[in-house]
Amino acid sequence: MQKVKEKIIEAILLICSSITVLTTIGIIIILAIETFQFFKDVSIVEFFTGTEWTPLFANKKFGILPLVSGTLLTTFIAILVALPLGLTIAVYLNEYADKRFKAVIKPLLEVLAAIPTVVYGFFALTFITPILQSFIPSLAGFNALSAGLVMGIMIIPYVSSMSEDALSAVPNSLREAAYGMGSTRLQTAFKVMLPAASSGVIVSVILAISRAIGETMIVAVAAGQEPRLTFNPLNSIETITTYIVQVSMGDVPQNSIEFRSIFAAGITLFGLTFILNNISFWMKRKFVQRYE
Amino acid sequence: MNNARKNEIKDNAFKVFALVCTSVGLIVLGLLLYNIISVGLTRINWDFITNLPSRRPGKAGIYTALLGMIWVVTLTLIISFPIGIGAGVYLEEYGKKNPFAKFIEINIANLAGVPSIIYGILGLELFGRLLALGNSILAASLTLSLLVLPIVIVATREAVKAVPGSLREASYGLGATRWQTISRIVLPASFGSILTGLILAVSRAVGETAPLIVVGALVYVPFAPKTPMDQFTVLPIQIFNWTSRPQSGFVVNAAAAIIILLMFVFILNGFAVFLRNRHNRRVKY
Amino acid sequence: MNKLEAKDVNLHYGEKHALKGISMGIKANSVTAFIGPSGCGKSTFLRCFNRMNDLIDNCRVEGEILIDGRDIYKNRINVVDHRKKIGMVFQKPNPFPKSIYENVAYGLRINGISHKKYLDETVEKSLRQAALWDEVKDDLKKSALALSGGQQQRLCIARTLAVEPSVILMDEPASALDPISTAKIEELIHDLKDRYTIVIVTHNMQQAARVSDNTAFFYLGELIEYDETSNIFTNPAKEATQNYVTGRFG
Amino acid sequence: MNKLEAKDVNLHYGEKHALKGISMGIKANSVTAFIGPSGCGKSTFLRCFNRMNDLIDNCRVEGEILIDGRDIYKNRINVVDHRKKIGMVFQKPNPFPKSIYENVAYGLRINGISHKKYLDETVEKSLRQAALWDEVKDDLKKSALALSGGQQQRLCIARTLAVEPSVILMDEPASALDPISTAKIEELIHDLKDRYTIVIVTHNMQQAARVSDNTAFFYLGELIEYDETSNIFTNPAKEATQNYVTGRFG
Amino acid sequence: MTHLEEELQKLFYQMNDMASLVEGQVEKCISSLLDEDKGLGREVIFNEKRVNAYELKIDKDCENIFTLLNPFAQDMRFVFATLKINYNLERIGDNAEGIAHYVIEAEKGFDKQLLEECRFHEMAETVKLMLNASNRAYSERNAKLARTVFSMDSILDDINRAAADLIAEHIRGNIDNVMQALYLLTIIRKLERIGDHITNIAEEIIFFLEAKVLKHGKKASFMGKEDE
Amino acid sequence: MTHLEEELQKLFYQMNDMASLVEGQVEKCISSLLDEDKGLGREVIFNEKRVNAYELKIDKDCENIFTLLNPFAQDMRFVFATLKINYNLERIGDNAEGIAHYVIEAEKGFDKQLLEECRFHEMAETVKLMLNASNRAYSERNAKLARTVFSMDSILDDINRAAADLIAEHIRGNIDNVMQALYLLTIIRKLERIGDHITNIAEEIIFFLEAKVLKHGKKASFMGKEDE
Amino acid sequence: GGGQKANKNAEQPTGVVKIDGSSTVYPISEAVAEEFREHQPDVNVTVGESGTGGGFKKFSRNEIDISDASRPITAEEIDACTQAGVSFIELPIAFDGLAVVVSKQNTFIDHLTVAELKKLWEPAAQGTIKTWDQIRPSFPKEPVKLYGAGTASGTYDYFTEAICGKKGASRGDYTASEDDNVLVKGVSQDKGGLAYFGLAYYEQNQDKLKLIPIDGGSGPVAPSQETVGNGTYQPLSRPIFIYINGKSIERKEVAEFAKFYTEKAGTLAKEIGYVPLNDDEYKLIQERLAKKVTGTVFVKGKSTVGTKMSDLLKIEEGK
Ligand SMILES: Nc1ncnc2c1ncn2[C@@H]1O[C@H](COP(=O)(O)OP(=O)(O)OP(=O)(O)O)[C@@H](O)[C@H]1O
Ligand SMILES: Nc1ncnc2c1ncn2[C@@H]1O[C@H](COP(=O)(O)OP(=O)(O)OP(=O)(O)O)[C@@H](O)[C@H]1O
Ligand SMILES: [Mg+2]
Ligand SMILES: [Mg+2]
Ligand SMILES: O=P([O-])([O-])[O-]
Repeated sequence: MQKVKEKIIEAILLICSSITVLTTIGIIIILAIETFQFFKDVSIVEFFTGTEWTPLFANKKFGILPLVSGTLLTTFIAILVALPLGLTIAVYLNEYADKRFKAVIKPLLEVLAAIPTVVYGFFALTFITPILQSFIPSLAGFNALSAGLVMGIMIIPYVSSMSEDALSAVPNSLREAAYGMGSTRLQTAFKVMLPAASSGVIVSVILAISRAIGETMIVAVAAGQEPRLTFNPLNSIETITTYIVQVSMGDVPQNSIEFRSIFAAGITLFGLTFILNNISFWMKRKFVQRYE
Repeated sequence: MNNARKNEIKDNAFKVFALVCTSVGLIVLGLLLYNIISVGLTRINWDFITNLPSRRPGKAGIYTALLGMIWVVTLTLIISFPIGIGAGVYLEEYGKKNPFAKFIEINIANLAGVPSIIYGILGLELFGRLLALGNSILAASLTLSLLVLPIVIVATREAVKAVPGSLREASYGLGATRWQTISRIVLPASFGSILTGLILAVSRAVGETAPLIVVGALVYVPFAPKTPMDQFTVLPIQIFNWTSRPQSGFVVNAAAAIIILLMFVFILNGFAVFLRNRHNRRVKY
Repeated sequence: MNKLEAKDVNLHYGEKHALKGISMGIKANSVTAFIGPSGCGKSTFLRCFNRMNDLIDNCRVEGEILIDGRDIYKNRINVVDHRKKIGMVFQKPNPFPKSIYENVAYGLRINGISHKKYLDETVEKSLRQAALWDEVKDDLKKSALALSGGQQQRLCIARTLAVEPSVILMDEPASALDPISTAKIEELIHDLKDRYTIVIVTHNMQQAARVSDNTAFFYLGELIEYDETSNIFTNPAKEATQNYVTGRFG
Repeated sequence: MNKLEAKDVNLHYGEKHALKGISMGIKANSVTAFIGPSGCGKSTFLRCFNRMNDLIDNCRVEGEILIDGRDIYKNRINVVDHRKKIGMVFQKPNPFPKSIYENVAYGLRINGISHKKYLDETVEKSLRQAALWDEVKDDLKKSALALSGGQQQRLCIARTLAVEPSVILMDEPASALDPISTAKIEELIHDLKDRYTIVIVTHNMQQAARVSDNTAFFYLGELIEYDETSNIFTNPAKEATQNYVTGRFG
Repeated sequence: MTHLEEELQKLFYQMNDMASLVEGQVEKCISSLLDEDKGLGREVIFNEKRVNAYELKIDKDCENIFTLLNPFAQDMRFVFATLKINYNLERIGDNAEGIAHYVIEAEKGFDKQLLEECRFHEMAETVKLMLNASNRAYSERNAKLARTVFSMDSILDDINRAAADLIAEHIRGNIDNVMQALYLLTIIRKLERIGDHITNIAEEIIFFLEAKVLKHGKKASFMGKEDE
Repeated sequence: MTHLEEELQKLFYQMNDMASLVEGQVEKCISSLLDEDKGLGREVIFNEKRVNAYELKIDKDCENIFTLLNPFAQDMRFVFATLKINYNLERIGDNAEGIAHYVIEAEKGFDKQLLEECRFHEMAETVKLMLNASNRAYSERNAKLARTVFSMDSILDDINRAAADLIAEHIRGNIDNVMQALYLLTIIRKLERIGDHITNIAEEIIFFLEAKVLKHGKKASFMGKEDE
Repeated sequence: GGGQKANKNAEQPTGVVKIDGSSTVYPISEAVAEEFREHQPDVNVTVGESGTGGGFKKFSRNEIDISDASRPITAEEIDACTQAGVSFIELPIAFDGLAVVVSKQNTFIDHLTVAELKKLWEPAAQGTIKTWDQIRPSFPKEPVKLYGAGTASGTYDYFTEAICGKKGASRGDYTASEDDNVLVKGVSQDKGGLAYFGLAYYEQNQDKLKLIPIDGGSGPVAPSQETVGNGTYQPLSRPIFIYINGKSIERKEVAEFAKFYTEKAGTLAKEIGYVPLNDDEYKLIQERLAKKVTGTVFVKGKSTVGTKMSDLLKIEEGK
């Protein structure tokens, strides 16, 4: 009797976990079906090599590269901001700051990640861009730069907190050993602590990149909607996510090729993040194994 | 001595640099809050909260968006909570052996990183179209549930994992069954952390905009939703909507709504931090 | 009749042959210590007695383990019931994050006992037996986690006693404790042996010497020597045992 | 002259008075053990000698700590340089997650030494001194984390020796190790004492008895008794020490 | 009470038993001599096996306590002292048995006058007193009592030192009684040995209680004079 | 080599020194008697202090090893055996010193014929052989060699048992030489004691090497006859 | 609370009216809904904006009661409706005029012809038309910066069709945003900038922007309520519609709402920035609603560019 009950409970729990698999399958099937339809009309080669993305124009071109470049550009800018800042902050909090300072600053910085991104978009558009324009007159009203910068600020805590966690996870005894041998704080931080936490730090950076790539509202509000194969951050660009939002909000009739293009874009986005997530997953595994 | 001196200078230089870095983040945060508060604070009053949406900025309120948000979040919670905990418990407690569980684990790690907008697409197609829920609260909640499920599962797993194996062994050793062990020992011991994860998931759901846009929550709804099948809108979308309106009054409204939204988010996060600290202090293995 | 008896027990973790043909008998109301270098299979063998190894995947047990003459592996016995008769205490104190009272009452509650008076009595009796009652009697509602390490370990023993086992297995019960707490646990073991059959794994040779009546020396999954503790430490029969106890090993 | 000398050392952690007027002298080339119940201030006092307590907020030290006659707290000495002269080995082996070679070379490298031949020689010498060379000489490039716990601890000792300290402080260096590794560490301590002044904190009274020449017994932040080890264990002068070593404590 | 304390107590009780037994042996062998009671003498010889068994047991127990329970400080000194006291008691028992043998061997009762001349009664009384004192000192952990033994031992020494001359004198006067005189000399020598062993015991008691080693420091002064 | 092994080795060397020293004492006291060399006798008395010092040192060392290094198994038996051998050697030294005192005390050289009658030479030779054997058995860890001691001890017993009668005989024939005869008896008794101690040593060696307790089992057979 | 209950008991309509469709029409529907709320507080009107096409799709599936449309229903959409048994009442409700604007700092443009606009905006212009002198030699060599509606919007569709002749035919290198606010901001600060968006947004930002009259062949005409309403501002003005489900109209609340819509459309459209039809036309429309005339007045596939509303409605009358 007890055994039956146990079995039933196990089955229920198994079903719960299977939902996540169904979710993935759902995502893949839905993206794939529509993308399959899409590729009936558009050549895959053109899709991945074309340099123009104009599905909503009369002269339709389906080269995803401009969206990818826009995505990568904003991501790159964001990482350029978040990586040095985040890492420095992590090291500082871990090695230099006293406990009370850290106890205040870390959650405060984490607030940055908790703010809804639509707020950042608003902020980038109405605050950062005008300020930047006063330095850089040629800066477009929508531009990759300001979106990227704000996004970078947003993901600082991803890097700083997760890296700090990784650094904190390094046994304190390692730090003591380093000091005991006569290391300065800087030497301790960079020669011992960071290498020891390296996999955790890398995971945090990868996750931050993945987050930046998938980020939607900031770029949708502030980076523009101009698919353009460029790496000039002063330009207005369009990211994959923006495109999906744009089409979702717009008057594009469903079942049209224009509409289906968001699935093709979506699967590209999915693919990009999927790779990064997998990398981080395996790294994390390694990380965990090494420390336990 | 020379070498030591050099090291000392480097050490101090880094410290200054790091303080600057830290300030950058905080200054931006401060600017952001200041910017929004300076614009929006005056607009906040009881009417703003209880008014229905309107095309006139001065009359417009966030009532429906707020209630819509509460509906969506509550429903999301109700859906994702049991499933997420169930899945988390399964993976930690039952699934160690089978390859399927391992596969689920990888899968969850990936899902956690799937951009939210992809969930929007999934929700649109699966719940909106296939299940014909349209742009109802239920569709949105289901979508967000899937979105936050990985967070809940991961939080549950971490929490459950943090319960030392020796506690389980102790329970088994006393003759408890697996489920008795889980329900009486493991879950109570990890409940604090699970709750923390859950609140973080909720705070994530509160701020989500993109997937709901895709699902189609960008609608004018002049009434408080009453059933899960009602149409709805949520605060972030209301904000997004207002920011794209021509009248400058709406920018003020948007800022005011942002303040409310941030308050929600901060309270939730603060609560999570509080729980985490309390829990950490209480349970030391 | 021996209280516990192992007959040609072989145990594999997947490919790994962790226990090799172990046979031994353990008398009732005695303390038996398992010693041996790390990884020699002490814990593994100990856990055979309450089938704790069942929880580990790919663990295969052959041979017979008899408790009071009944083979706990062959007969289709109820593992859960069986475990109630065999208490277990672990290396690190692991009280449940509940009150002191609830910790001790746990074993009864999962058996569906909820009669308040009976619970109260059993809790008190068990705590007394574990020499903890005087220290905690005024704080039974306090969280068990607030106790010191040594108290926690005694609480874990009390928790085990509450379900009235006849055998208590202990896997390095004092290795995480300071010397004063360790001494208390050792005393407790000494006191309990009148009523229980105790098997203790320990890394600490002095500890084995101090607490046990009989000692078994394991090496590479084999039982090398099993004898009265004083013989093992004053006059071991086997060269390997001699080398181990005199520290001329590895 | 004593190698290490403490004169009326008082230490506070915030409000907590953790060390109370401790004075003692430690002779060069001897092993001194600190024993005492948990929380009595052994580690704290040990860490005064290399100013490791500086790393802890709200920790205040008064009194003098002399090393070779120089007060390391009063004179404005360079802490970092000072620590190089005082090696420290910790409770849990804590090799850096680098190769074996780099672990040992670390102390030299942070001093800006990068001359290959010199590094090679020092690494070999240190590993030999730590009785580890034969076990690792073919895998110097292997990660230090791949070593066993006991080997890791000896590596940590080698790492300390590489910077040529004259004093080695050890805080329960064997408490995380199995008995065989523990014995090796104890032997190593015994061998090293010809050339180094060693101070060891240990919870294990037997260990203190085995390895040390002198033993200091601490209790509640005070130094109760400090004498030759054989006196402490055969004929302690103080009642408290007697009670502690005979296990009649607390 | 801890395990160690329990074991120490057991050892202590055993030791007290052993001490009483040996004390009895000494008393009996003396009585058998003075009262010419060969039955008592035989009892002593018979009991010697028990003394030996006790000694082995206590020796083994001490060994086990040392090895298994590794006592420190006073505990350790207690076991160490007990170990040595045990040895000394066994030798006292040996000597008592030896005396009993001579009593039985002797063809007739010892010449009263000879005994008188040799101060044999005084010697026997002193030995009994000493043994009783040392045994009580042990069981009461009384160092002061133990110290009383030393002065009594010098009485024995005096008597012993004078014995050879007195006996030689006696032999010269009673040539037919040579054998008995030789026996008595041997017996006196044995009583002196017993006194020495008791002194050793007292020293061990003081070592155990006060951690002072008296052994050859004090003893040296007796020793030189032993058989001068 | 481990710390314990080092200490054990030190102890072993010390013990060997002590054994040689005591062996020398025994040889010298016998020579001083046979060669009527009182100088040698005085040397023995003088050296006795060194023996005592050695005994104290070794005793202390054993105590420290037990307490501080808590040896197990063979190591423990070695220390235990050494502890007891040490005690026995010291007593042998004591007896040698006692003999030396009598040699010095004796007004003239011992009557050659008396010595011959008492098989004194044989006894002295045997004691020396036994001591040498037991010492070598210890230093070579040779149980077989240790066992040779037991049969030799019975020779001593025979000689000792016969001694009283022989000496009584002698006294009856040489009434003026009573004192010397009494001395000789005492000396023979002491040599017998030395033999007993050597037997004890051999037993301890066997205990240490083979963990067999021979003590009263085997000894009982000697003991009963000791002074019959 | 009691009063409201009483209201309910009286013949007050309750229920939900679902509107979805064009984002262009959305503001009007939203405004009407908001006004209607005061009129009939117990009727819940929701307005979505899934685009004209999206709206019709839902409409044809009976999911909504009213579909907003910035263009007439197409033949396929009619087919879909017929198949699903959905009939519809087509009601034009206002005109949408697109304004072409430049920055106040721009002094050199007084008007633009349709041809010039086409040259500026057609796909071929992408990457080639970079300075204003390429459009008209008299213009300075100021760099061209274009702002326009988001490519997914109805406005974008309409502008490209009217100017470049084909829906979606546009150069791509311009700043596109659904957020007209941003366009206003962008163009107002940019001397060489030009933007198009709904007339409404111009009217709200008159102080920052300069309106460009468009020459559709009969001389430059600036958009205004009049010029759009009387059809002289060509080709950048068009009618916008609502389509009411023939079955839903039987429901009291829908009927009430539709009636209210036709009554208020004029004033509200104006308020929001669209151009109302004239009163006669609204009369015609109300009649049409009252009669529940179903079907479209538009010939299959014919463009609405340049159509005059009264003409169409009259055609219908004639039928
Ligand atoms: N779950 C497992 N899976 C595979 N091998 C295992 C498992 N548990 C233990 N082993 C192996 O079995 C052997 C015996 O392990 P066991 O834990 O019984 O050793 P032990 O004697 O208790 O050691 P220690 O003193 O370190 O606790 C070891 O070699 C170990 O690596
Ligand atoms: N960083 C700290 N802040 C405050 N109090 C501390 C700190 N470190 C130690 N203490 C306190 O100081 C006292 C001495 O601690 P210390 O670690 O020196 O003890 P210990 O003798 O080494 O104990 P153990 O044997 O458990 O290692 C303890 O009461 C402890 O609680
Ligand atoms: Mg184990
Ligand atoms: Mg410590
Ligand atoms: O053992 P003895 O009698 O010679 O001391």
